[in-house]
Order: sequence, then C-alpha cells, then structure tokens
Amino acid sequence: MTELMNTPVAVIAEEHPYCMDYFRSVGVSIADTELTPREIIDALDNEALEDKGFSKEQISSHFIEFLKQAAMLKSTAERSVHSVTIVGGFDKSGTPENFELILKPGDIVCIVGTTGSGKSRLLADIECFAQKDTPTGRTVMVNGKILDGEDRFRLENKLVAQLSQNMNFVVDMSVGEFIAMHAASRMIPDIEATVEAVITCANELAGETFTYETALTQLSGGQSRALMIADTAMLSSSPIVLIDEIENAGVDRRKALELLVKEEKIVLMSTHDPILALMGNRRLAIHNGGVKKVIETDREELAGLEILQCVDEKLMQLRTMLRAGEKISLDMKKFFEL
Amino acid sequence: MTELMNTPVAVIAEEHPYCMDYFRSVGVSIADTELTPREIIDALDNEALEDKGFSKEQISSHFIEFLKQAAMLKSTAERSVHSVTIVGGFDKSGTPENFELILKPGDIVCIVGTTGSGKSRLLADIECFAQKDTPTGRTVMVNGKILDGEDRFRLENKLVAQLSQNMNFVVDMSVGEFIAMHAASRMIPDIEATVEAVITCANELAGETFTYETALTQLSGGQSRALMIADTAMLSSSPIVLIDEIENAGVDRRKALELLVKEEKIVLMSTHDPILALMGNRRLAIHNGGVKKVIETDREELAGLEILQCVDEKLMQLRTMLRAGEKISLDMKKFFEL
Amino acid sequence: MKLVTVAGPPSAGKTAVIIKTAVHLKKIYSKIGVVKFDCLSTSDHLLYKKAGISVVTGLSGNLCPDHYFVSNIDDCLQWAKKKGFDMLISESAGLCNRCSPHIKEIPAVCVIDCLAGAETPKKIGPMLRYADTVAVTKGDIVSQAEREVFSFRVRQANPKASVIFVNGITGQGAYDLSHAFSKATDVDSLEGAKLRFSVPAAICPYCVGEMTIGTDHQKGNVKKMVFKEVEEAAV
Amino acid sequence: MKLVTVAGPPSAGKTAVIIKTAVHLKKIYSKIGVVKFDCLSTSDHLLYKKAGISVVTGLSGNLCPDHYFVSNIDDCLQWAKKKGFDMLISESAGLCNRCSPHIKEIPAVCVIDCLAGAETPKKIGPMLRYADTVAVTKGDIVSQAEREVFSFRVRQANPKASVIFVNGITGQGAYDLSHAFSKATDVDSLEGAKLRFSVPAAICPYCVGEMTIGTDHQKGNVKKMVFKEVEEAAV
Repeated sequence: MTELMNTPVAVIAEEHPYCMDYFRSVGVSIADTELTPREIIDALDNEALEDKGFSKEQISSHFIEFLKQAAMLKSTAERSVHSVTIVGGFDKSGTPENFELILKPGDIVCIVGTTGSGKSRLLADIECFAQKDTPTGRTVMVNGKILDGEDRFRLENKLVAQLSQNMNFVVDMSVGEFIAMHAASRMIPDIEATVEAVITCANELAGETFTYETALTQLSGGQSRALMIADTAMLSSSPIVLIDEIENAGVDRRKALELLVKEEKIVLMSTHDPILALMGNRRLAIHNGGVKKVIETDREELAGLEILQCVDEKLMQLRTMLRAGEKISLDMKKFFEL
Repeated sequence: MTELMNTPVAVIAEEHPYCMDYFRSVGVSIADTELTPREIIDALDNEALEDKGFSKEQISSHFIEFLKQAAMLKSTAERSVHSVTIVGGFDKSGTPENFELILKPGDIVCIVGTTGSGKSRLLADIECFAQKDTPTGRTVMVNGKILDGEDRFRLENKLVAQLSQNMNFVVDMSVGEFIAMHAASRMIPDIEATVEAVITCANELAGETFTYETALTQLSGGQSRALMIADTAMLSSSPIVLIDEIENAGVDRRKALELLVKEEKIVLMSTHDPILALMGNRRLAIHNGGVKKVIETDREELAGLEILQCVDEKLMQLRTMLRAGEKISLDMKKFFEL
Repeated sequence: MKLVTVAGPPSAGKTAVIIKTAVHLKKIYSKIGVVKFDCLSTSDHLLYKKAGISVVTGLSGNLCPDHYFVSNIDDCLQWAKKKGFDMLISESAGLCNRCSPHIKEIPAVCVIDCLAGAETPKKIGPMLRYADTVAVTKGDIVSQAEREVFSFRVRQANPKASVIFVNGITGQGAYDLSHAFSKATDVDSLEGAKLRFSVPAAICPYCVGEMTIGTDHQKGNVKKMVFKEVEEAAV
Repeated sequence: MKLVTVAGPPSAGKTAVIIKTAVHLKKIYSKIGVVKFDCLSTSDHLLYKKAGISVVTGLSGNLCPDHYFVSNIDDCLQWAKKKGFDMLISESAGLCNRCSPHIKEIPAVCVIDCLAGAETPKKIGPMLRYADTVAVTKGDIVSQAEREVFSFRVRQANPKASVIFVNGITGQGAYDLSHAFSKATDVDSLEGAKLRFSVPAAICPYCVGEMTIGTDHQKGNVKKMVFKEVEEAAV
C-alpha cells in the first residue's frame, strides 16, 4: 500500500474516483492533483490538525483503509445470494417448529399473526443470521451455508434492507440531491441516470408526481413510501428486503412488489392487508412465537385476489374524485357491483 | 408571593400537589415537609449548586413562577372555545377565496386536495391564528375575536393538537407510565382512573388489545394510532385537533371520530379516505393554495357512506382471517355482494 | 446593533431554526449576520449562505468551546457593526450541558429537540434554565402526548421562558419565534457585560495537553469521584 | 478485569445500547459494572439498576467533563476490581465533539444516532475517529437509504472501525455488538496508560469562573477568531 501513498492523486482517482471525496471529508482541499497523498499529508500544518482532532498518521492510515473498503463495497455489489434457508426452532412454549424454508431471489413471503405473536423476532433472526443462538433457536443460512463468525459480523446488516411504516425521511435535502448521495455512497458510476431512474420509478408507484427538486421532507406519505421502495429496489445493495406493515394506500402495491421481484430481491413482508398477503407466493402464520403453518397461495386464493383488486380499484377511483374536490354523487351500491 | 416562600411545603402541597415534583426536578429531596421553601433553599450548599449549574435566587424565582404557571395550566383546562372562524384570503395566483367558515365543538371538517395544493398551509394558518400576516392572507378568530399580540403568542400551540401518520411514540416507557406522566403534566387529580380510561378507550379503537405494561415502542401501527387518538381526545388540553392523513386500517375510524366529537373537539382532518371524508360534516377542497369549494356532506353522500362501510367491514373480516393464520377460501365475488 | 444568542445541544436543529426565523426577521431588519461557533468543523455556513445570510465561523479546535465563545463574542459584535448589520445572531453548538453562552440583557434562545427524551430538559442545565425563549424542534415526528409532556418538562426546568414549537423544515412556528428575537435592544459593546452563568472551570494538566492517565499526572483543579452505589447516586 | 469505554453525543442512546448489550455479555461475564459520567445530573443509574447492573455515577459539575473523566477512570477501575467485577463499562456523555475518552489498548465504542444528519460523522471528531466499533442507533425510524448513506459516512470518518446498527429499544444488533465488547483483554491498572487523543485544552480566566466579557478579562490561552467571510470559512 506504500506505493499508493506515493502515486499522484490524479492517477489514484482514475481507479478510485471517491479518493478526492475522502480528502474533502477531512477538510483538506487539493490544489494540485499531481501531488501524492504522502506529499499532501506531509504539507499539512500539525497545529491545525491537532485543533481539528486529527493526526498525520491517522489520515494516512484511514485513507488507505477507506480505499480498501470502498473497493470491497464495489465488489460486494456483485456478490450474489442464490438462496436463504430458514430452519425452524421452537415457539415460546418450547414446541419445535418443524419447518425448513428456502427463499430464492424473486420470492415473496408474507408473515401474518397477531401483534406480539413473534413476527419481529422472525425478522430479527434473519437479520442477524441466527445460528441456534437466538431465543427461538432458529438457523438462517445463506446459499445453503452457515456464515462463520467473522463473515457474520462483517456483513454489518448489508444483506438485509428494511422498510416499515415508522420510517421517515429526516434529512433536509431535495429528493435528487439525496438519491445522488446514496448512489455515490454505493460507488455507482452513472449517478445522474440512476437518480433519474429511481425518481421515475417512484413516481410510477405513487399516485402523485414529485420532481428532483422536491424536498424529501415535503413528500406526502404515499410519495415517501414510493421513493423508499424504488430506492431500496434499485440502489440498496441488500438482496433481502424486510417489509413491515406497509399498507399505505398512496402506493400502487402491485407495482411495488413487481419492481422488487424484477430487481431479484427476496421479499419478506409482515402484513394484514389481504391484497398484499395474497400477492405473496407463501405466507407464514405465526403464533406464540413460532411458525405454525406455511401456507402456499393457491389458485382459489388467487381467484379471490382478482376480485379484491377490483374492489381496491373502485376505492382508488373514489379517492381520485375526492382529491379533485368532486362530490361523491353516485349510486354506491351499483358502483360496487362486481 | 413572599408568603408562599414562607409557607410550609406541606401546606403548599395541599393546593399545589406538584410542588414536591418541582423540587425533585432540581434534584432537591425534602426531608421535612414542615419546612418552608425559603428554609429548604437557604439550607442548600452553594458550591454543590454551582456544580449543578443552579443558584439559590434562580431556584426561588423559578419555584414561584412554576406554581403560577401550573395554576394557569389548571385554569386553561376550563377555558372554553365556542367557535373558530376562518376568513378566506387569497390563493397562489392572488385570487380571493371568498369564504368564511365557523367551526364549533363537535364539528368535523375534512380537507381534500392533491399533494402540494396547500393543505398544510391551511393547517399552519389555524395553528398560528393567522391575522392576514401569513402568505395566504387568511384570518383565524377564536370565539369570534382576533387574538391580540400577547395572547396569540402566549397560547404556545395549546389550542391545537396534531395527529399525523409521521408521528411515532419515541419514549422508552410503558403505556401506563407514560399516560400517567401526561396526566400528571395536565394536573389531573385522579391519575389512575384517567390512565385506565385512556387505555380502555384506545383498546376499543384498536383491533388488538394492549395493557398498562406494554412498552410504547412495541405497539403495532394501529395500536399506537389508537392510543394517540384516545390520549388526544381525553388528555390533551387543546380544543382543536388537526389530523393529517391518518388512514391506518388498524383503527376503528368511525369510533375514533365519535370519540373526538363526544369530547367536544373541533376536528380538522386532511384525508383522501372516502369513509373518513364522508364522515365529516363538510369538506374544503383545496387547489392552487386556496379553498376552492366548501362541500356540505349531503343525504346522497351519506347513503353512499353506508355502502362504503359495508365494504370496509368485509375487508376487516378478511384481515381477521389472515391474522389468525387461516386460508382465504371463500367465494370472493359472493362475499362482496352487497 | 441587536444581538441574540442561540444555543442548544448538537443536532437539535439550531441552524434550521435560525434560517427559518430570519425569513421573518428580514422584514424588520434589513441586514442580518450570523456567527456560528463550533468545535472541529462545520458546513452550516453553506446553509446560511444558501439562505442569503452573512456568516462567519469560529472553530474552537483544541480549546474549550465555551471559553472560546466568551473570548470572541465581543469581537464578533464589533465585526457585525463594521459590516453594518442590524442584527447579529450567535449560534453556539452548546456542547456541554454545563455551559451556557447567554449574556445578561441580551435575548437568549435555547433550541432543543423533543426526540431527546423526557429527562433531557432536566439535564440540559444553564443553557436552558437561563434562556428567555425555548424553541422545541422535531415535534412533527413524535406524538402529541410526548409534545405536551416535553413542553411541561421544559416549563418545569425554566418556568420563566416562553416555549415555542418550531419546525425547522417547514418553518412552522418560526414566525412566533421571530417575535422573541425582535425584543433585542441596541448594544454597542460587550466590554464588561456579564454572562448569566459561569462557564465550566478547568485547570489541570489535561488542560495543557497531557495524555497520560494516573495520579502522578494530575495536579491543580482535580475533582475525585465518590464511589457511592446506585441507591445514593446523584440525581 | 476488562474495561470498555463507550462514548457518544447526548441522547444518542448510549445507556439503552449498553443495557441491551449487557444481556448478552452476562452469558460470558458474571459480574458487570458500569460507571456513568455526566455533567449536572443523570437518572440513567435507575435504568441500569432496573436492568440489574451495578453502577456508580460521576458528575463533573463545574469541571470540564473530559478532564474529570481522565482524572477518575483509573479510580473507577480500582473500584470495579474491589467489587469483583469481570467487566467495567464506562459510559461518558461525550459532550464536546473535540473530546474523546478512548484509551490505547482498551476497546473503544462510539454510539451515534442516524437522526443526527449525514454531516454528523464528519463533525464528531476523535470520539468517533479513534473508536474501534461504532454503534449506530435510531435506524428504525429513518429510511433504508438514509441508513446506508449514514453508514457510508461513518466509514469515511473511521474506515478502521466496524459499524453495527443497534436498536436500543428492541435490542436488535446488540448481540453483534457484544462481540466487540468481548474482545477486551485484562487490565490491572490504567496508571501510565495513554489516551488515544488529547482532550481539549484550556487555561484562561474563564477556567476559574470569570463571568465578565472583554479583553481586560482575557489572559492566558486565549484564541481569537479570524473574521473571514463565508467563502473562505473553515470546513
């Protein structure tokens, strides 16, 4: 790594475009890109560094480490997850769950059960790749293998993206600026095109459009849900998406799931919305802390789903009328005839 | 007020039970309630106070001020709002709105319009009692009168309680502990009974029950919405409730509104949910920053509402089935016949 | 020249609150300047710049931030006078709960956010207790009940201050807050002005850069802990 | 005796994180103690007590909190040894961004919350940059995108640390964090141990309680601001 320290930053930047960003983040502006990191760091004023809480050694070693990590981040983007296996443990009374579930990219699995039945515990088991060492005694494997100690904690939640009703955008930025920041942190080469794609996609999911300039915190409930889904599908590195009670009517739920499936995500969704639940390939019924049943969505249920979607479509029409300030003057009974 | 300083705290506590709480909050424990505030404060160690960032003068003057404010808080609980009047201003293009709306306790007014149409601006005008000095040029009066400068800023948001989809409970406490804390801050005499009433009521609104001991942050989406509504209705001092896009299916919306009406609140609700919108006595259609129409909910719409509630009831039944881990094996078309 | 001191814990939203308040202040005062005090680095000056507000930054670096503030606030006032400002607002990071930049006779604002928990008003100390106005932020993402409890707790910590909920993003409440700012009277110099409360004291070897632990390295104003178990622990 | 230092900005959720981590640590170490450093007051000892963890509180009062920490941490270790603890965890309020309680050879944890904004990791300074492990809290109420950006920014500020998302309420992630704690090796005394970075320096009249503003009252280690306009302002 010493050679990196003696290479002009202009040369380093060809392979590691974010290297300039590192210097900016420690408050160092580079006047001449022909200088090497060693020369740049040596020229810094010791007292000024001390004031800022830095030291030259730390900047050098952090710089090298950051480039290493960034390179790793790029390569993990290509890391592939072919399957996630969940092997049952025990419910709260100690009764064995007796199930083994293999999830593949594009699968949608719903989780149903009353509050407190143990849904979040299942999601937590997946998030930490349980190895019989969580209260449920479940085992979670990736690509059929148990992750060994180092791997398990190195991944640092990167396999799992989460989406829930409680989540808000809190940063005070425009949609475009922020999505660009996210894309940059993912080392994506064509940031501009990516940002446009994410916004277009989010607008397709939301009923009402927003632009690059809209402030994140001004998005309506439906719009921010839509943006979270589009961003998670297209920009998050995580192959698994955990969705918790996201039933907001402002989002086209069918399109949202189609998008996640198209992007080869493994989707686990905790929901009581009949439409969402029946859109899943399977659902896990949870009771007393354990998985009681694994229900495959069958033909009969799928037929019911079509009817449900008709009803939903009608409710959407009423919303559109309301939003436009119209009177709801129609024969409602007739309107709901299927 | 000097006599207060020379009255034994035991005597003060009869009229001002929270006076002990004040001393606790500044880290002073009272061994003998026969002592007067003056004696207690005089006995404090100057150096220890300096360490804690206090001074004796400050504690004395804050103590008196706190009792004054607490007494005021008690009396404002009885302050009555008979009406709120909104006088129209201009839309974004400068066109006059030409409306005057009088709201009375028990009224429900819905606000409809697309995102960005100006709904939040209207809510903000009400919150700050606009006096032609906000961008919309609207005027908001209480009991038919314009609030003068001091009154307007003294009220410190106390006339308006807010409820929105973005709001979460964030404190790490049990439901019971927290509601008791809220009741105590409202100077309510029978805290225990109040807490029980709020929890019972919230459980009636939510589909699934929770107890005194449940942690606030473990409540499901529907449960926490239900608790927020019950608490706002029964414990908030604010006569006006602004509700923003709260359409969560986990709450019995009809009961929630009935509760707010029963508690004599003036309810303003921004929503696109047909059931909620038709439950209102009136709705304001907003477009381009201005109120375009004031629509009274008529007989025809109310007839439609009944049908909508039937449809909603059926959707709820499906949710209950899902939650219980059942298969949705039914003739969906027949199920939705009205 | 009018001066207002604004302080609050890190990330409470001080900059956003000042920017939203300045929108209303600009209708009264034509030139408003801000001095932003921070420790190591800040990019908030860019936010002020974007909002069209003149700003200088003071970084205390390896000095105690509070002492740095007191040593420089009068120079800031003189700078603002030279620039012809009508009002100068000082924003200090308010890092240590023990500190407080508030000056006698100068309107003092404390910004805190209600996500910080119901115990926070009690813990914040002189920065909150000596403020004239308390601006509470981030109320839009907690429940109404938590807002009410929080505002009660603030009132308990400082019954003399007025409490205003301000949304740093939408600006809701900033109009009300601007009234507190506009109570400032003209001040020519702070020479001889008094702080409302003393800043934290410190004279020990660690004040001059000592990095080694141990009694041999401790001289001067050293305070030793008393190891009382939890039952009697300080509240 | 093992020692771990935990630091972080106020309200980041340090106490909750330690309590949730201790649940897992208790399976390895039978007796765990905590020393809670704060400024004016704290009620966190009650939370520890409720969780069955022995705790002492150290309040720095009118002393600089960082200096107070260095002057007392070895005494804390000796107390913990006497009590027969297997592990001592120090929780310090990490008030000033310039400060850092982290000690060479002792596992160092920094707790920050992702509500604080994307610029925060850059601003936090040595407390974050010299940590071995960074625990990020409050990830459950922001978007996945913000979590990812925040964790990237943390990595930029300290590429050597491992970053773990911990939910202080549900305890999610605490199991992973407990692994970082269990890397601590035995330490007998901190006499002669070195801080990873110097604490803020300060010797001026304000260190001994001066409350008056003005150059007549300023002597010693006084640093004066340079009034550069925003374009050149420090970053």
